[in-house]
Order: sequence, then C-alpha cells, then structure tokens
Amino acid sequence: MKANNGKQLRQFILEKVPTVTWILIVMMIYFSASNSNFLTFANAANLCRQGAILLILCLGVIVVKITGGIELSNGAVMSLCGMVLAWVMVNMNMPPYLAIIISMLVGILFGTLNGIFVTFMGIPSFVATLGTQGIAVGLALGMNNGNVIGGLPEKFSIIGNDNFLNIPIPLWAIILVFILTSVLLNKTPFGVYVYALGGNEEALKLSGKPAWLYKVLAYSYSGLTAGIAACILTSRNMAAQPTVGLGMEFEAFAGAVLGGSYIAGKGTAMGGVLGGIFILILRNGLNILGIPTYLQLAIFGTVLITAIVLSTLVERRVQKMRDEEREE
Amino acid sequence: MNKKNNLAETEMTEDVQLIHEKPSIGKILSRFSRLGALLLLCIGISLLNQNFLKVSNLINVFRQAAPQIVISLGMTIVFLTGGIDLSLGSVVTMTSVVSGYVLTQTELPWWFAIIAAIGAGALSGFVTGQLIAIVKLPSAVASYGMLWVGRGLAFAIMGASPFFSFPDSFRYLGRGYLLGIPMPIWIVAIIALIMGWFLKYTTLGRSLYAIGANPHAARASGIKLSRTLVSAYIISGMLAAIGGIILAARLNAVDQDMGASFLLPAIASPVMGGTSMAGGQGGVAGTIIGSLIMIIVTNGMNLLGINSLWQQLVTGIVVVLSVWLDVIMRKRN
Amino acid sequence: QPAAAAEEAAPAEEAAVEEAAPAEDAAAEEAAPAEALTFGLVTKALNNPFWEMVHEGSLKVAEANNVELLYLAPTKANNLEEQTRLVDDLIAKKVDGIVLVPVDSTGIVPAIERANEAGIPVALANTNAAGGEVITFSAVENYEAMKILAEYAMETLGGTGKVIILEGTAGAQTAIDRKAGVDDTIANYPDIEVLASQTADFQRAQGLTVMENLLQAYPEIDAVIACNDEMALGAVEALDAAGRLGDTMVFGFDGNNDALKAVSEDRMVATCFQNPEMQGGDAVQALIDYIAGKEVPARIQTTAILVTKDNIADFADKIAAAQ
Amino acid sequence: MKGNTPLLEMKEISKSFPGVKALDHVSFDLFPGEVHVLVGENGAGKSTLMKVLAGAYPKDEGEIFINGETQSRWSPTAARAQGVAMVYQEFTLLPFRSVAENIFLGREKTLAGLFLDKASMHQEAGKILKSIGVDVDPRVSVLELGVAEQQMVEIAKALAMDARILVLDEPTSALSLREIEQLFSTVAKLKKNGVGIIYISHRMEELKQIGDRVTVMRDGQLIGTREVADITIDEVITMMIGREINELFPRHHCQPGEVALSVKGMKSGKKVKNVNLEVHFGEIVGLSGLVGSGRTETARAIFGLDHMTADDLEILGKKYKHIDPSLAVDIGVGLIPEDRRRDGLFPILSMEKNLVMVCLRKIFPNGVMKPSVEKKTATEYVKKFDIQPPALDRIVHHLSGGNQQKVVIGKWLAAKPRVIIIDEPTRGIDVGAKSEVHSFMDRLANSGHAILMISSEMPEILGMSDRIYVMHEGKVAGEFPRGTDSEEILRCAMGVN
Ligand SMILES: Nc1ncnc2c1ncn2[C@@H]1O[C@H](COP(=O)(O)OP(=O)(O)OP(=O)(O)O)[C@@H](O)[C@H]1O
Ligand SMILES: Nc1ncnc2c1ncn2[C@@H]1O[C@H](COP(=O)(O)OP(=O)(O)OP(=O)(O)O)[C@@H](O)[C@H]1O
Ligand SMILES: [Mg+2]
Ligand SMILES: [Mg+2]
Repeated sequence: MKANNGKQLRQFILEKVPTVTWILIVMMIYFSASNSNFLTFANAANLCRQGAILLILCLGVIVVKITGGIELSNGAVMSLCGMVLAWVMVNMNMPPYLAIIISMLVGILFGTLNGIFVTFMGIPSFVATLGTQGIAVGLALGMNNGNVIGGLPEKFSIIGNDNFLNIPIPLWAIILVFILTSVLLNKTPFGVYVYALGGNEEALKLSGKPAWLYKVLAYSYSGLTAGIAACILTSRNMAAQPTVGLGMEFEAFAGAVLGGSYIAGKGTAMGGVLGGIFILILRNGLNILGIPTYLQLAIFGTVLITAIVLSTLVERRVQKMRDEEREE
Repeated sequence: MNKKNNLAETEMTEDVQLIHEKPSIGKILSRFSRLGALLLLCIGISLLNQNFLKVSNLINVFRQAAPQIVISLGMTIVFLTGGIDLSLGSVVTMTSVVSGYVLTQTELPWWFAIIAAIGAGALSGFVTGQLIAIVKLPSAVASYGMLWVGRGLAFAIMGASPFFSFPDSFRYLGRGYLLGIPMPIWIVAIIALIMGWFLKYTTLGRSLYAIGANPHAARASGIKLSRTLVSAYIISGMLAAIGGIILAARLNAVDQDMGASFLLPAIASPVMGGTSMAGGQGGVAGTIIGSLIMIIVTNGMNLLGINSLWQQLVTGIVVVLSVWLDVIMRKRN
Repeated sequence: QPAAAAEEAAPAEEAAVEEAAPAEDAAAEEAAPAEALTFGLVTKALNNPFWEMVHEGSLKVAEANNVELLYLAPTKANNLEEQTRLVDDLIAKKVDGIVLVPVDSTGIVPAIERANEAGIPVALANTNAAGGEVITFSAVENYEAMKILAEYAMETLGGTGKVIILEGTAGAQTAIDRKAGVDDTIANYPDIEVLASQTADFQRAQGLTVMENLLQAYPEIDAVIACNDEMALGAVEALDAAGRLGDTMVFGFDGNNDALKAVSEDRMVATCFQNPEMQGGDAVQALIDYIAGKEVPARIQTTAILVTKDNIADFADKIAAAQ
Repeated sequence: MKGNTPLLEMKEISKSFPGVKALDHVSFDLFPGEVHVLVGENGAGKSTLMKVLAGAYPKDEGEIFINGETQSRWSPTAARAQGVAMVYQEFTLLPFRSVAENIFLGREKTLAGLFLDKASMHQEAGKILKSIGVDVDPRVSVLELGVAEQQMVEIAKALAMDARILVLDEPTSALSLREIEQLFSTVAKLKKNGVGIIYISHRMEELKQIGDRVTVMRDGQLIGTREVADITIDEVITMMIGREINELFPRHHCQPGEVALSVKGMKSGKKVKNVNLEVHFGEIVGLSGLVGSGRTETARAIFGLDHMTADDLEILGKKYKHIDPSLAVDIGVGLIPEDRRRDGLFPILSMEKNLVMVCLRKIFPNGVMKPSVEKKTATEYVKKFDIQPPALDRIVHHLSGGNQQKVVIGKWLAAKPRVIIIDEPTRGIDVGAKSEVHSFMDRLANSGHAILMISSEMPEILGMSDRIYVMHEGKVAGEFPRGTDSEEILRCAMGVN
C-alpha cells in the first residue's frame, strides 16, 4: 500500500508533470524571494498580457514539432496577419470581429503554404518555413511601404488590455487555444495521426490514411495560432508594425522544446505552454531583478541548457525505472 | 596453428560481372541541375542589367559570398551527421569579437588574433559537441542554448563600444588582392578544396556520413561515435570563426550582432545544394552553389534597384524554388 | 494533461493573490522615505554603439544624482513587441521613472499609457511617440537635422551630381524621418540625380555589401548619403576597397566616435553629431527634476552639430576615446 | 474447396524499381479458408508482390480481382475496404503510442464521429491480444515491449480489422516457439472462418506445418504453384534456387587450437547475470537458449556495445578490463548483430560504402582513403556472397531483406576479424544463402578463426557447432559436445534437468 503511494507520488513528480514545471517553480521562488515586485498581482496580469502571444505561438509550434517538423515562419506570419488586420480596419473600415477572422484566415493560408511546401514539394520543414518567413516579411513590409499602420478603432484595444470576468482577455485566449490544442491532440483521431506522422509516417500511409493531409493541417493549425496571436499583439500596440514579430519563432521553438517535445512523435499541449511560461518568467524575472540585458543573454542561454539537460536526465531515469518495473 | 588469414584463399562463387550503372540522362541532369539553376539565374539577371556579367561584379559577388560560403560549409558538416548547429551565427559574432579584441585591445600580432578567433570557434564547437554527444541533447536544442551563450560572451568581451580600425596586415585578408584575385576568394577556394578532400578521401569524413546514415550501425561498426560527432562540431565552429575573420577584416570593425544574419542563409544554402538535413548525404560543391544563388539574388536586386522592401520576399521564393528543383531532380533517379 | 494543468496553474494564481496585498503596502512603505530612485532606460537595440552612448550619457547623470539606472534593450534589434514587454516589466518592477527610446512612435503608445496609469513618469529620448503622456522629449529633430546634413551635402556637391541614399531599417521611425529629410531637401535641387535608394538596415555589414553592389551598377558616384554612421562607414570600406573613396563623398548621421574619426581622416566628409550622451542625460535629468516637483520643458532640443573638417577639432577627445 | 471462385486473383502483375524488375508477370490466387505459402530466395519479389496487393506499391501492369470482380482503382484504402490486412516484414508501429492506438491506427473508434472512444478501443484491443495469447496492457506504449511482443502486436493489428485476406510476411522470424504455436493456432481458427491467408517464410518446416498450397518465386518470376500435400521440401528448395544445394550443414571435423576468447563471470544490464564461456581458434561454438535468455545481450556485451563487467575477459591472449566496439574491431573481434537493420546497415549509403565501413581503419591506417583499394575490397565481397544485384553504387535500402543481410555479413568479414560472434547468422535469409553462410563459417573456422554462433534454430545449432553452450535466464546453464540430441539442450534451455 505504502510502496504503492510512493510509486504514485514518484509517477506524479517525474512522469505526469513535465520536469520543466519543477524548475519553473524553483525559479519563481528564487525570483519572488529576491524581489518583492515579482510575485504580485500586477506582474501576474502583466505576464498574462505579454505572455499570451508567445504561449499561443508555442501551442501551434508543438503540433508541428510532434509531426517531426519545425516552424520558423510564425513570427513573420504573425507580423503579416497584424498588418492585414490593421489594414482592413483602417483602410476598409471593416468591423474588428470581421478583421480578426481575416487575420486568422491569413494565418491559416500561410500555414497551409508551409504544409504544401513540405508535403507536395518535399522541402525540409526547416527550409520551407524559412522561405515562408521571407515571403511573409516581404509582404508585410511591402504592403504599406514599410510603414506602421496606426489609428485603429478605439474599441479594438479591448482585446489586448481589458478583462472579462476580471480575467485579462489575453489569458482567456491562452486558455481557449490551450483547450483546443489538447483536445485536438488527445481526444480526436486527428491527434493520433499527428503523433503517427512523427512516430512512423510509413505506418500511417499503410493504414490507408492521407498522411499528407494531416501534415498540411498541422501546419495550418500553427498558422491559425499566429493569426490569433496577431490580434492580441496588434491590439496591445494599437498599431501594426511590419517586423514586430521577427525572431519570435525561435522563442516559440525553445518553448516547445523546453516543454519536452524534442523528438518527433512526442510532446503535449501542457508541455508547450509550460515551456513558453518558462521563457517568459525567466526574461521577466531577470528584468525585474534589474539585470541589464547584455548580461541576461548568457544567463538566458545557460539556464535554458541546464533546464533541458535536467529534463532529459529525468526522462532517462524514468525510462530506467520503467525497465526495472518490467523486469519484476 | 596458422595465424595467417586464409580468407583471401577461400574460392569465390562463379565469377559475377559487376553491374556498372551508366549515368542515365536523368542522373546527369540532376547532378548538374543546381549548376544549371545558377547559370539560368545569372543569364536572367545579365539580360536585365548589363553590369552583372562584368568580371568586376562577378569577383565582387564571390567576395561577398566568401563568409557565407565558409559558414555554410560548417553547417554542411553538421548536417551530414544528421544534426544542426543554430549557434553558428553567434559563433561568428563571438569569434570576430575575440579577434577584434586581440587586434585593438592588446599588443599581440595580427596573426595571433586569427589563431585566437579560430581557437574560440573550436572551443564553442567542442562544448556544443559535448552537449550533443555526451549529454545526448538534440543538436537543435543544445546549439540554440549555445546561441545565447555566444551572444552573451560577445557582449561580455566587447562591453560598451565596438572594436574598429584594425591593422592593414589583418585587413588584407578582407580587402587585399593576390594575383588580381581578392583574398577572401583565395581563402574560400583553399577551404573548399580541403573540405572536399576531407569528406571524400578521409576515414573521418566518411565516418561523418556513416553517423548521419545510421548512428547505431556506425557505433556497432567500431566508429568512435562521440569523438567523431564532437570533431564535426569543432570543425564547423572553426569554419564559422574563419567566416567571422573574413567579415571583420572586410568591415574593419566588429559589432555585437554581426553574425546573426548569417544563420538562416547558412541553413538554407546547404539544403539548396542538395545536402540532406537528415544526414548522410551532401557535399561541398552543392553548398557553394547554394550560397552563390542566394548572394547573386541580392546582388542582382541591388543592381536592378528593386525596392528593398521586396527583397526578402524574392529571396524566400528563390530558396523554396531551388530546393524544390533539387528535390524533383533527386526523385528522378 | 488538463488535470495536471489545473494542479500546476492553481498554486501560482493563489500565491499571486495572497502576495498581492502585502507586496503593495511594502512598496508604499518603501516609497515613503526619500531614498535612492530607480530609473529604467529602454533603447532600441544592443548592436549599435549609438544606444550605448545614450546609455553612458544617462548613466553619468544618474550616478551624479545617486539614481540607480537599469538598462534594458530588445535582444532582437528594433523589435517593437519585445520593447513593449520590457516597458511592461519595468512597470511591474515599479521603477520611479522610465527613459524610453521608442522603436516605433505609434506602436509604443499603449505601453506609455500603461506607465501613465501606473503613475510612472516617462521621458522620451531620440525618438518621439505619437501619444501618451510624456514629461519631455529630448532629441534632435531627426527630420530637421537630416535636412541640415543634406543641405550641406548639396552645397559641397554644388547642387549637381549623382547621389546614392542608404536608408535605415525598413519601417523603423528614425529611418522614415531621416529619409523624408533627405528626400525633401534633394527635391529642391533638380540637377541632383538619385541613382539608388536602398536600405542597409542601419548596419555596417549591410552598408558594405549594398554599397559594393551599387558600385558595380554605377561607375560614377559623386556622393553617398547614409541615414546613419554605421552604414556610412560600411560604404566607406566598400569605396576604399574599390579605390573609389577619392571621387565619392560619404555623409553619415549620428556622430559615433568611429565616424568622427573617419571625418578627421577625410574618409567621410561630414556627419551630424546628435550628441547621444546629452539626449540620454537630459532625459534622466528631466525625470529627476520632475519627481523633485520642478518645472520641466516639454521639448528638450539637443543641438545637432554638423561635423565637418572645419569643426572636427572640437571632438578630439571623443576620437581619442575611440582608441 | 477449389470449386468456388477465388477470394483473390492477381493476374500478370509486373513491377519495376529503378534497375530492378521486381515482379515479371506474376499471377497468384487465393481461396477462402486456405493457407497459401509464398516462398522464394531473397529478392525473389515476395514482399513486393504483397505490397502491391496491399496497395503500398502501385503496380506497373496486371490486374487484381477480388471475388472475381476486377479492381480498377487500387490503393491502401481500397485494399482495406476489400478486407486485405497485412503484417509487413518491416515494423510499422508507433513507438511512443499505446498498443491500442497502434492496433486501431486509421480506424479509430469515435464518439459522435469526432472524439476518440479510448475505453472501447482498449477493451477491444485487450480482447484481440488475449485471443492470440499475448498478455500486454493495451495502454502501455509500444516502446516498452520486447521485439517479440511488438511482432505479436503487428499481428493483432492485422487481425483487428477482421480481414478476409490476411498476409503474413515472415511473421515468425522474431518469435519464440511458444508464440509461433499461438500464431499457428490463430491461423487455424481464421481458416475455419473462411479467411484466406498468404504466408511468407524462409522456414521450410513451417510450410508443411500450416500450408495448403505453396507458390514458388525466383527473380521476380513465378516458378509454380503446388499442393503442399504432394511435394517434398527438397523439391520446393530446388524450385526456389533452380539447382540442387550442397548439404545445408557442411560442418564435419575440427581441430581446436589455443583459447581465442574467454569470459568469466560477465554481467551486463539486466539480462546477462553470469556468463562463463571459452572459444578456441578453429572451432565453432554454438550459443543456444530461448528468446529472452540474454544471448544477444551477451554478444553485445562481449563486443562492448553494452556496458559490462567481468571477473576476467581475455581476447587473443590479452586481458581487458574495459572494451568498446572500436577497440574490439582493432583487436580483431567482429559482431554480426542480430538486429541487422538497426545495428548493421547504412540504408542510404551505397553497397560499396557499406561493405568497407568496418575495415576502413584497417585498410587505411593513416586515415586517408584510396578509392581503388576501396573498390577492390568491396568487389571482392560482392562476389564472395553473390550479392544481388551486384552494383557497387546501388543504395542498399533498395536491396531485398536477405541481400541486405549479406551486405552486413560481408562488411564484417571484410575487416578480417579473428574472433567472430554471429547472432542468428541465417535469420531471414533463404536456404541457398543459408548453406553459403554455413559453408563460409566452416571455412573460416578451418582457416583458424574462432566463431561464437548464437542461433534460435535447433538444426543450425546441432549441425554447425563443435561445442554448445546453453543459456538460461542470463546464465550459461550448460555445455554440451557435438552430437548431443535436441531434447537435452531444450531441457537445459528451459531450466529443467
Ligand atoms: N523500395 C524499393 N526500391 C527499389 N528496389 C526495391 C525496393 N523494394 C524491393 N526492391 C527490389 O525488388 C526485388 C524484390 O524485393 P523483395 O523485398 O520483394 O524480395 P523478397 O522476396 O521479399 O526477399 P526477402 O525474402 O529477402 O524479403 C529486390 O531485388 C529488391 O532489390
Ligand atoms: N539493443 C537492442 N536493440 C534492439 N533490439 C534488441 C536489442 N537487444 C535485444 N534486442 C531484441 O530483443 C529480443 C530479445 O533479445 P534477448 O537478447 O533478450 O534474447 P536472445 O537470447 O537474444 O534471444 P533472441 O536472440 O532469439 O532474440 C531479441 O529479439 C533482440 O532482437
Ligand atoms: Mg521480403
Ligand atoms: Mg538475440
């Protein structure tokens, strides 16, 4: 009985919960211990608002990473979606809700483009999404001569800055996208096929399913998340800037990896979110501790590596314990 | 008992005639498709702008391509093992900062700056390699961490203001001529030859392909897995350093982020040149062509005065299309 | 997974709630006794010495008034999204004042407004914002200053010649302003032919390659007007390597030590010294005065000095510092 | 049984791959409730024919009839719709996913056609697994299963879609006797329900055990179809390889020399608990035991692939504390691994590159290679093993299963080791190649090499070994001279004495 409890506890600590969680908690304790402004309601709200963009992107990336691909275009696509979003509202004075739908469609469109490059043209996702990145940035810059689009309708700022049931709307967005993603991955056949694509694509093909379709859809989904993130971002700045999201793709990538998806066929929505939160909190904490940016760079890298090394080591330990149990 | 090995004497099964696959049209086509694409591109641009085909411009193109080619060759080595090195960009920064430091902040001779930079590159490659081979981190992850460490070091070394105005002996590497050919081109040529030879005619080079093709089998075949992997990352680190040196010598200055813009081209050009990111396939020539295509596209757009706003768009499309062409051609046989 | 989510999310949230109250009075107590202030400085990027100079200038003033200055900048050069995050973090940190160099005048406004709500005074340096309450804006007028430089260029050219313009990062505010400054000036000189106007991302390496390419296209170039010194110096290297530095004049903007040196060596004809140290320093000073309840001018004009062979001597110390 | 229309008819099927005509107008038919065995040498085209049937490869020519109706558009989906289920020669499982998910891949049970109905999937999967006598929890991930269990899951996967046409491509090569019996009784059950079964195997004895009819293929062509009842194994073999093969087990005399390899008290991982054994120059030592008894791990440990500790390890007269593969290669030890796809082959590299991979450092000690020497070495072994097709620059991925194995064996012998460990030397290779490999081992031993042979095939153990060790639960449980009878060995292997 007792042994059993011990086992359950161990399983909970090591297997159920992604390791990054514990590192995250330790980090948060450290930050809040060393600066009273870290663990405050204000900062929590701040993190929800600024974090939404990254977390939502991470949730898209995780799906692509599970299929064994990688997504480097979402930063640029997000910028483009933002530009389109603003453009249709300002120049065609389209109502915000319509504009938001358009932004999502643009995201899906470019995600699908990635998917087509990867499946039909057989281009490695790394390079395919790089190409898409170039295309998206180019369009974002070109469509308004590289200028910012400002003067958005006042009520549009609600999305990024107001609360609903005193929870910041961006947080709602995170929650919704998170639920959507984890339901897709765990509760639907689509999820099974996504994991199959990463685990053994041949098997999926032989089972008579159109593997290419699900791959394309995975990329489209990531595109969709970029479209959603764009709405929040644009609303927070009340302006769309053509290069605003550049570089975001790597943070999202790191988030997905920290969340435990560095092998094709593995990864969870929870992991994606936690990984994203880890990166956010790390940056936010270092800023609040008042560490100048150029010192942060190396710290960031080192902590990142350490965190990942720890989680891999734990993963191996778990595997070992599993084997031992199998022996018994 | 006889220690002599009689294997050779075992009589063979009735003499089999080897099939020598004669290169089919498709094979030849695909082998030269990349070159063809490059030529088509050149012809196209030269039709639009007569300045393009001027010898001076072609030399200019090669000189500009030099750092990217060297760095991309580093990435190629890593791709062959089935890995990827996202830290190359910041290694370029870090190493050129090191050389800048030695040149401007110390009394040491200019050649020491080169050694120091290459050493730094090797060191960072060593660390990345260890993380991948010993700790068994996925290469993308380990190198992404090193990306930040590299940037951090660059800032730590450089502090406030950038290093500039280097001695002419050093700048010669970037802007000097030898027999009417710019030094960067000489450097690239030499490195390309060495790497080509290394990959084709050395057992270590062959081991890289083996690891990329099947690490388990490589280990079971007596190949020292971690040692070989680490050396691959060391080599790529050193190549990145050389790229950084050329860059610094041409700019006559180093800033804290100069390498960043080289990462993505360094990923794209080997793949454009037919190197498989899955490992085990690829080589030097393809990578050089890939880099040249990318450089020529920008060069051409500058010559044609295409609005800068659209340049990334064009580059993106070109990358996708040329990789696609490569894929098609490879499918053909 | 969702189960785990709840388990993990919950503690964090609750903790936050509990912590909230005490943390705030704690902050209140801290505020009461007038002890050392903490300011935050947010610039546009880490990879341009210009911002480093703004930082140094601000630091001098801050230390003189024993103010703690926290320096943050986007790790992705000129990235609005990241800069917004930095400002928000400073607000969460409850700094006493923020010196801000907006990446984008329009996009930064909401961040400034959030600082206003939090009651944190904001002073702008170098680049203006399109809204929000700021206590002051200390800068040279990019547009005006660029016109001064361009005018000088036109004079030295004698109102006629073939010119190349190197623009800044597409979409960046200063890039837009300075480009406008150049264009509007040149518009008054019908005999000036603009061969090409290309971006070089405010970077030296880009300046080098872009210039090398343009050198191929145009055998005859009388002047290069670069929208910052880094690009100008890149162009100088390209011209020098091609042995054409003699017959092409290069104009820069900013007054980086490196560029001043180039002017003193006749490698550049002129740059526009916009005194980054002073821009930062004045902004910090303004914050201190404002908090001390003094009157603060809404606009601090940093005098932009046109640096040419004639007045380069005044900058000897900076050139020396560069070594 | 012949009377009714055939369940399946494949007429004049042709299929070519670059450089190979894998199928040349092959016709094949299958009746309900029969087991139709398909045999042929490696590379004969068996798997290809079946992959065409499953829709995995498009056919170049020919027609497919199901119940007499011609099938115009043929694809994996169509094949499934027509009740064709297949257990492939290669594994087709998702390592990280649950057994149930694997079994139902592509045919998930859903609620409201939208959400997975995991409960009923687990339940059903459990039923099917039980029906073939495998007790694994449908919830555990495939990663946690042994190779044999994985093979059974593959079979369960095929059974799960209650097929009318079931194809088994070398299903038993990774299975133990117990599991094989389970499989055969399942097959019998299916026959009763009128399912037609196509069975590919290189184990001739199985042909007689369960076969009704047998079709023989050679070089992509159909040689003939017979009733199993009225044909002998030898006749089948002759049809397969088109010639009488010299005896299967050519091992006769041996004069052991000094000790080449001696291991005392070796432990490794969880499967090797205490191994003591000795191999002399000039002798072939058989290592027998049940699947899971730890022989493969023993081999891997001696070769340094897995971490191991030993009271005493002596190779070629030298003592070693620690050993790793590269050291082993240098001192002249060779391991021809059991899991050859995983530990032996470089699929995307050419035959030549594969063949010289191990001996590289031997023939080019200073690290610089000479293409001519490389080519010469490779050619020598292509000829020695009659690897088909003999094209040095052919990517080995395109070779048939058996020819791939020849490449692996060749690559090891090219390194001219003095001590050779062979794990399942003839697993999955055809009788022709089998006797070649055997006579080769014989010659190697006679020329003074020391050979340790792991095998699950009793005839091979009895026929080839000069001495026999038997492993039981990670320990060497007994040692027997040549000529011991199989019962004794089996008893020892099961731990009864
Ligand atoms: N994907 C492929 N590409 C190219 N050639 C192939 C491919 N698959 C099979 N072949 C060729 O087709 C021929 C038949 O191969 P197949 O796998 O059907 O043989 P097999 O009868 O299954 O042999 P084994 O008993 O060894 O499995 C072989 O010569 C092989 O080289
Ligand atoms: N490192 C490995 N990688 C992949 N498969 C392995 C490995 N080690 C063992 N196996 C597989 O696990 C199964 C059980 O191997 P084990 O060594 O326990 O039994 P064994 O005595 O070798 O029996 P057999 O050799 O007949 O399988 C074997 O089928 C083998 O193919
Ligand atoms: Mg087969
Ligand atoms: Mg075994």
